[in-house]
Amino acid sequence: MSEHPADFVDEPPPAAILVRGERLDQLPDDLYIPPDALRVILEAFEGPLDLLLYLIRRQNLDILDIPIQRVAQQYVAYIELMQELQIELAGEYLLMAAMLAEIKSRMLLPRPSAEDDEGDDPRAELVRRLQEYEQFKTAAENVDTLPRVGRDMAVVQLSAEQVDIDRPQPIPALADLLLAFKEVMQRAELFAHHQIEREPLSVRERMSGILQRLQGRGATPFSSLFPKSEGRMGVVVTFLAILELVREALVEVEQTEPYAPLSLQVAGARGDRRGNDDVITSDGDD
Amino acid sequence: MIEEKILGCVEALLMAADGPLTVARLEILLAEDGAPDRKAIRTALSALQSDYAGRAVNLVEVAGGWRFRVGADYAGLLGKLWEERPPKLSRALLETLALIAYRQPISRGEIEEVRGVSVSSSIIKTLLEREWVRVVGYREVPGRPALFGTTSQFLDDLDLKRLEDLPSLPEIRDLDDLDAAADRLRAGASDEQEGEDDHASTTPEVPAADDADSPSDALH
Amino acid sequence: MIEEKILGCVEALLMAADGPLTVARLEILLAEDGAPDRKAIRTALSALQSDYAGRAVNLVEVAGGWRFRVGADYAGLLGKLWEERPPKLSRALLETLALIAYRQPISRGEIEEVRGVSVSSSIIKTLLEREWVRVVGYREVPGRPALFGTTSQFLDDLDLKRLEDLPSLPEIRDLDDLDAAADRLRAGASDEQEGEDDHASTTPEVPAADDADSPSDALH
Repeated sequence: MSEHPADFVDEPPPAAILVRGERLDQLPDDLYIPPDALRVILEAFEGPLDLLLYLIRRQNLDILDIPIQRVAQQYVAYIELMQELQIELAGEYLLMAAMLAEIKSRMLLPRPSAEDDEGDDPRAELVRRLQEYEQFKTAAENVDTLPRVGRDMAVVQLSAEQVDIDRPQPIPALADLLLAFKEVMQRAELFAHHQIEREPLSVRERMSGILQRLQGRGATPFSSLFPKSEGRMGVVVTFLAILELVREALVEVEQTEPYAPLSLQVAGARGDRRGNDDVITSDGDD
Repeated sequence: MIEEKILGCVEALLMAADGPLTVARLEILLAEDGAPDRKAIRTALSALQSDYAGRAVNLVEVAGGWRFRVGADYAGLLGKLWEERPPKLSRALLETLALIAYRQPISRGEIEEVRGVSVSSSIIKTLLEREWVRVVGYREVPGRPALFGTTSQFLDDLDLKRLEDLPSLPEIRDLDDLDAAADRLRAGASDEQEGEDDHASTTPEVPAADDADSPSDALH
Repeated sequence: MIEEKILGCVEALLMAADGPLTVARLEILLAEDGAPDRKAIRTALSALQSDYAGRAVNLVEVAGGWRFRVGADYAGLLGKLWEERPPKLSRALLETLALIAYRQPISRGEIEEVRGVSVSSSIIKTLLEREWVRVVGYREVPGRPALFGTTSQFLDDLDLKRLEDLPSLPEIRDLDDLDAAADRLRAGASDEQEGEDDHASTTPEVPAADDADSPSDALH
């Protein structure tokens, strides 16, 4: 929604990046996105099925009604983004991309008849796997909400009068001792890690910032939204903010052709701008 | 009189034990203290259970036997007592655990098939170390992969008596529904179809989260 | 706050705690649960005391505060329980002992820093009583905190000749290496640890330690 078209027009026209129809430049060389940071984000997904489910669910789609075309495109866009950023992807992600491509191509072929080809419909297999995975994803969440000894409940183990003294004390098995040490050290590291995460970069705050920047502008290159100065955590926060904005349907992600960088715009803006050249500005980032 | 004595002994043992005690075990431990039979022990257990009903500490029966525990009502308070919050279990671990719980016996390869990603050794190790899962056998195929199942410790830790007490798996819809949905999609029909299909228990419109009615299905 | 609620909270805390709790500690722990004053806490304590009077479990005030305890009448019975299955060492004790072994000389404050929680006096006391650790000196800072180190008794009990026989830190980092190191040590040591393998109670079919290796190795 171009509520402030003036802002947009007023901007100096630097090297324009064509989006629709024409190949985009590479990511600016000076843009530093540590691959590790994006790996962290990728790790938020438990694999290709989880990523696919996310793409389906965020559009409130039923698994049985997946518009395979659209979802496959988005999936591939994610994968390409990762590859573009030189993230080493687990083979499973690429396998899934290939599977989606195959389904897509098969769906373009005319179906001989409604009943004929059920047997090896790759789409049926994908849906089966997605359903099965979601089933256990939900089951895992359910199991986690059950009250658990040590987290929500305590077992009672009282000592007794008088027996206290002669109560035999076991000698620890060395393995138990080592395990205890390993765990306490891990916890200490985790603790340190948490403190890093609590840096004053909040996802919500970043969401507002990004939204504000996108207001009244056309498609903005994804990569220009990552401030160089904030390092790894800044990239993570920005990426999470973008995912969250997309999830809440506040912004739209777009990729115009394979391998083209992703661009973002305020949701609904595309309609307004249709028919324009869609020449947008790379705002010579700060 | 005698009954009271059994009750006290059972109470003392359960309060001091470091894990649940079975009726059989209680019987052995009480062999010199009046040697009550199992029926008498069971009577004592239910008397204790009602004595402690409504208290902060309750007597419950879990997979491994009977034990006293402070319930989840006091979870917040217990957290403060322990100071350190136990680390959260990762999604990868929970999903692996759920697959082992609902699909046991299951091999690592089969878990990977459902999850669509490889299962790290450290997850399996962690589950084995917590004694939530164990190797229950080996599949007689090349490589003889280990088959995993859950332990009674797992159920004990969740305050459950039987595997069937786990929440039931969300139902998977029939694949035939898929074709119906695909046809609908192709036809561009967005209207709901009445769920009269006799081959499917749920229509595509029913959300997947609808509870499966029989957990035993899920556990096969 | 309603008296009954205080009573339940105090009961839950005392039943779940490792050792005695003072009224002051209870007051801190209950700060968010109605924040009863000390008088109210004392009232709850004496109400609990009379609730449990005549039961196998009593609420008693000892040097370190208030605690539930199984009555002296049952000492013989509990002896049998523990004889069969010695109590497990608490996680907190194991971690403290491990830190003293690896990081000695170390002060209590330093242990607390790594563990992220306070170390109870009773743990230090138990370790000193068992002669596994001793005070090896004092840090010359305000308060002159005692520095702890391990003893030869500790080495004897763990069947180690020298402290250097403990696996090195990098080995501990990796779970697989850790198991290998433990196996190596176990192979060299006598079999005396067999008897106290309390894992066996939950996983009768599988010796826990060995089995932990096989599945992951097979699947590597």
